[in-house]
Amino acid sequence: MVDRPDVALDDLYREVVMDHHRRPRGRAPLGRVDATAHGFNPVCGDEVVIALALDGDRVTGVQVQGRGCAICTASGSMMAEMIPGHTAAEAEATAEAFRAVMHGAPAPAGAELGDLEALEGVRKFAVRVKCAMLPWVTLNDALKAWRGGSTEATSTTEAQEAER
Amino acid sequence: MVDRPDVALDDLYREVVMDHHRRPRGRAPLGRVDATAHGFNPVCGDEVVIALALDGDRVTGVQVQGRGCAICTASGSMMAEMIPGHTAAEAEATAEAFRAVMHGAPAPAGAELGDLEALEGVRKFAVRVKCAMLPWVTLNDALKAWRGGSTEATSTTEAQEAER
Amino acid sequence: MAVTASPVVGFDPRALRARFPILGRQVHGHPLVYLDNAATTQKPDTVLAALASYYTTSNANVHRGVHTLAEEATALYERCRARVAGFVNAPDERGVVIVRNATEAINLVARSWGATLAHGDEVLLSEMEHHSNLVPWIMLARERGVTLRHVPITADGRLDMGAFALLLSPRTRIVSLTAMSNVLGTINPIAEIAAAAHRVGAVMVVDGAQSVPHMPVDFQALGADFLAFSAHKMYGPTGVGFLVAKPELLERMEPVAGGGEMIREVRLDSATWNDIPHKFEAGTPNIADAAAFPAALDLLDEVGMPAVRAHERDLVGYALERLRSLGWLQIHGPAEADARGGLVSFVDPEIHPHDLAQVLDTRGIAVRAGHHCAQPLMRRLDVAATARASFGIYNDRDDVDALVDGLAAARNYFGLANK
Amino acid sequence: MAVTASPVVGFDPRALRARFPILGRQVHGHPLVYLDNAATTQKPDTVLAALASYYTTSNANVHRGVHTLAEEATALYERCRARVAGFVNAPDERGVVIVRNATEAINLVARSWGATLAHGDEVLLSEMEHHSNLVPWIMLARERGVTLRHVPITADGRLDMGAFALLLSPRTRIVSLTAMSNVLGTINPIAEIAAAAHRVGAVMVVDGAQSVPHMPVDFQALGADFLAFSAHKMYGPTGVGFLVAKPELLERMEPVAGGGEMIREVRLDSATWNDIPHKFEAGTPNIADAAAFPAALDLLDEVGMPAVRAHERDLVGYALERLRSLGWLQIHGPAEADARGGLVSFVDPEIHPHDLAQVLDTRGIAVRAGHHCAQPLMRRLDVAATARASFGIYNDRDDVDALVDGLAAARNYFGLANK
Ligand SMILES: Cc1ncc(COP(=O)(O)O)c(C=O)c1O
Ligand SMILES: Cc1ncc(COP(=O)(O)O)c(C=O)c1O
Repeated sequence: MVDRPDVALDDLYREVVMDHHRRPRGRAPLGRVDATAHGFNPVCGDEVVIALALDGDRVTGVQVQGRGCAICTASGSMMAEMIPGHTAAEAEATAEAFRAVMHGAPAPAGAELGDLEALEGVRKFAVRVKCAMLPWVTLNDALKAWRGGSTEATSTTEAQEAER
Repeated sequence: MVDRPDVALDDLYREVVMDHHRRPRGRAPLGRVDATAHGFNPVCGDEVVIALALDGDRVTGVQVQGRGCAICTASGSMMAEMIPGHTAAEAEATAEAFRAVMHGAPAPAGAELGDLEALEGVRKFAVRVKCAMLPWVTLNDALKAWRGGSTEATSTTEAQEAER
Repeated sequence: MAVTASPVVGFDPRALRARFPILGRQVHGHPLVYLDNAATTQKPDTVLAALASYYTTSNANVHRGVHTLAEEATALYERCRARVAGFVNAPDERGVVIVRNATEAINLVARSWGATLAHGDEVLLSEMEHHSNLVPWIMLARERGVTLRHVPITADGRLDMGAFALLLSPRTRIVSLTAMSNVLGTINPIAEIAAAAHRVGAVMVVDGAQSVPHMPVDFQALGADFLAFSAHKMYGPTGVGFLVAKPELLERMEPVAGGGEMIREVRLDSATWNDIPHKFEAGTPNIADAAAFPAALDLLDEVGMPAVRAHERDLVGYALERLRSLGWLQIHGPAEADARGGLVSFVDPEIHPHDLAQVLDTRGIAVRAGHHCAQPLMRRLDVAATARASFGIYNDRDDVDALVDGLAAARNYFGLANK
Repeated sequence: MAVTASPVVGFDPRALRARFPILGRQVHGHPLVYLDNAATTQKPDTVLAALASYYTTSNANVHRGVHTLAEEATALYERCRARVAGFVNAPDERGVVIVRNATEAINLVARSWGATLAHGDEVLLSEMEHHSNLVPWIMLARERGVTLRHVPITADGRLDMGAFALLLSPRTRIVSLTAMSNVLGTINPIAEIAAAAHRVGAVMVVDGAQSVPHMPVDFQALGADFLAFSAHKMYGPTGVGFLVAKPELLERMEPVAGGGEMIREVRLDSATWNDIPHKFEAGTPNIADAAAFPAALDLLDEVGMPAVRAHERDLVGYALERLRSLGWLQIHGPAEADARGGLVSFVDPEIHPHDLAQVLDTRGIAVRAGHHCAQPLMRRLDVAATARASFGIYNDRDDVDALVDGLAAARNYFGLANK
């Protein structure tokens, strides 16, 4: 038997999370799209499509579409709220900080996780970590494609990410 | 745990068996050879080569060569002693009667097993049944080849035989 | 709403529970309500005892040893083969290959029988197949230029038999279908399909992963050529599955893996194969789990497969009724319980299946949420995932009631109205 | 002649026996003396307890479930992978594929990496290989026109390294050798061979079925590219084995079986694969036995692999000495204990190994008689079969004494003089 502290549902579905889930931000189409990526969670079939607008190396707009569970939807919504105005490098740093937190590490010093902190409880639910990470892995793919001079990425690296 | 009556070594290596093992009959080359077969026990690597001389459908001579354990050697030696003078059909009937006994069935009515009866104890030792059967399976192959108009068989059907 | 036992069958599932130690477990402070039997079933104490007994009295490698333990281990291993042959009425125990799971069994057929197919030959599958009965054929198609065809499903989740008749042709060399869908529950008319397949000269492969554990299955009566299933879905250990086949077909097939046990004579540059079924079992097999599996078959025989089926038919009928009465669920698969096995997939349009399963878990209820290894079917149903409750011999109507209460509680939790 | 424990090592094998329930068993009225460890080892109570605990508390299907049992089962299954990676110092647990046995691991490499070979490419094996490291390559040679070469052995049963140097060439694409012969006991210089293989651009496959259970094995220090071994030969359950590989090689390989778990996205006509190592694990794995295996590794870690090796080296040295002193046996393999693992094959020129094993069995002594799945080596040694005594951590010098007494008794029984 695996040691697993008993968990309350409210750890997972905190108020802030439920709010993002019910009224997800970043659904509106962007005026222009500089990079997109399609993310897929092979475990449950969830899908996320991220579209980004960039001005220089600064993200000016994020659109999040797809179908996912409450955790995935909330995580994507938080991303859509946080990322615009940040540089690509800052967005990647946030993704990395969030990944660390999801895998049980402390947030890197100086990392600003904002609403994402409300997803901290997810890490007690190993399978659900994949759900929370899907939008961020997809964001990374979009930024990687953009850096590589392409506008589209369809790699689905979620499983790899979450299995670590 | 499998039910298995406790067995004494002497059940397996009866006097008659040991006698055949120590002084195996039928080693001498035949004047003429009408059919041969090569038998192989894939479980232990034992090999038997049977050569037959026939006059009409009557076996006039049997040579048994190869390398095998005491049980295999004794069984081949008994065969070399019993079969000459019998018809091919009679030899096959003996092989079949012996097979039945080895697999726990009663000997068919009228079957003359002679010294082979001393091998009855072998059936308590499942793996060793293959050893006792090897010369007989090989004899069958030789006779089958001879009936088919060929003089040689190299099929090694021992495993199939013994697994039943 | 509590009803103590299925009224229609001659056994008491609640009494059976005592024989499954894990069912005494608490999950999040609630008694475990295990409704994930289509994924894997729980194991009775007799299977655990058989496993322990094997390891504490008879453990040895099989088929080659003279010593007592080796002889006992071989007898126990081969007894599994004989019991399985009897359980599904195989023509001969030489037609029973012991593998890891249903997936390996289907791969064996796809690779070995599949090697007799050529460009332009067709394999006929369906839209409701599990990945294990899709991907091996996709791999075959890539390697050999074989064409895959798929029987579509009707709106109520059955095979479209009209389309089947049109898709079946003299080019069809293999028909491979699930006997019971692990998502829709649909029980397919395998005997009828096998007869049609044989008329065009095709072999019939049956994915019995869901049918063999839950209803009487007669290999010969079905007219199957190959039948695949897993022990772990029928109260047996993980790591053991079976390919049951007509011996004359196995005789004609090449092995797919080489090594110990499967050979007759080996030289440095050549080898000849052992007799069937051994030529398909390379290396030391999963002896202990094979030795333990007959204890699971004993239990199924004791209950009786007709009673198992009647019980699960009753449960799924009750579940359909109660789930429908909630009013807000999409329920997939045939409407009548008679047409389906003991499982039901459903979607709450406002709660993702993952979230639903999570809420149920906090109440001790285990259901599966996801694509159930049937992504093409999910696409066909236009859902990303479903939740699925699947029953076993130890479930009863109380478990259905607990599920229904949990589904209502989930809507409360997520602030949705219970219509 | 009785000596209570190996004098050279820091543990007491006789005390360890108490942890192996089967060793308390009687065979034909004698305490079991189990000397067939190269075929399979016995299992400690902690492995049995881990198995029972898995089934009575956490049994569920893995990788796809949200519910508590599924999460626990997944964690236990993946813990096995991590433990194995640590045990052999794999570069990354993503390089550990969980299979059925060493045989399946080698077949996986032969089929998947082998598919990159073409006519004229060479695979270099040896005369001392087990069928499991011969037949997969024979199958590859048949399919792809690859040429097999075999390093001959010297009169004292070692690899002929001079011949190896001549056989290795730029055409060699794969070198696949056993690290320890299951017949001769020979420990091969794998690190040296791997370095030479890499110099010509070949990959190094190590059959670790006999080495990993009996001596410290460091995947990275060996310079191996692939390492195959079986849990059942190292005090773990039957039905679980491992392919340890460099992850970058696995990334480049195609899966050999399709189904659940191993996919990413499936459409009716196409599929993409999951990440390594999952893409090589199709269908429901042997979860329970994988979950139980770490308990065996715990025991080996507790004793310490250097101590295991020292103990078995001592035992084989003692056995060689005593067997030689009998005067009538042919003993195969290197003369010095340092050059060999804890097993010894021998032939009484006047008693067939089968008969010898039979007599020993009636005294409760389990040895193996036969070709040990190494028919080409038997031909090379010009014997039909040998008898083999192979040691484990619970054996001691008393067991060797029992064996020696039994061999003398056999000659008496068969009326032969004890010279
Ligand atoms: C219909 C069907 N086929 C095949 C399988 C594969 O079974 P396994 O994973 O035991 O190989 C399953 C179970 O997941 C199934 O439900
Ligand atoms: C050297 C060697 N290689 C491979 C194997 C095959 O192991 P398994 O039968 O567990 O696959 C064995 C054991 O029989 C062996 O001794």
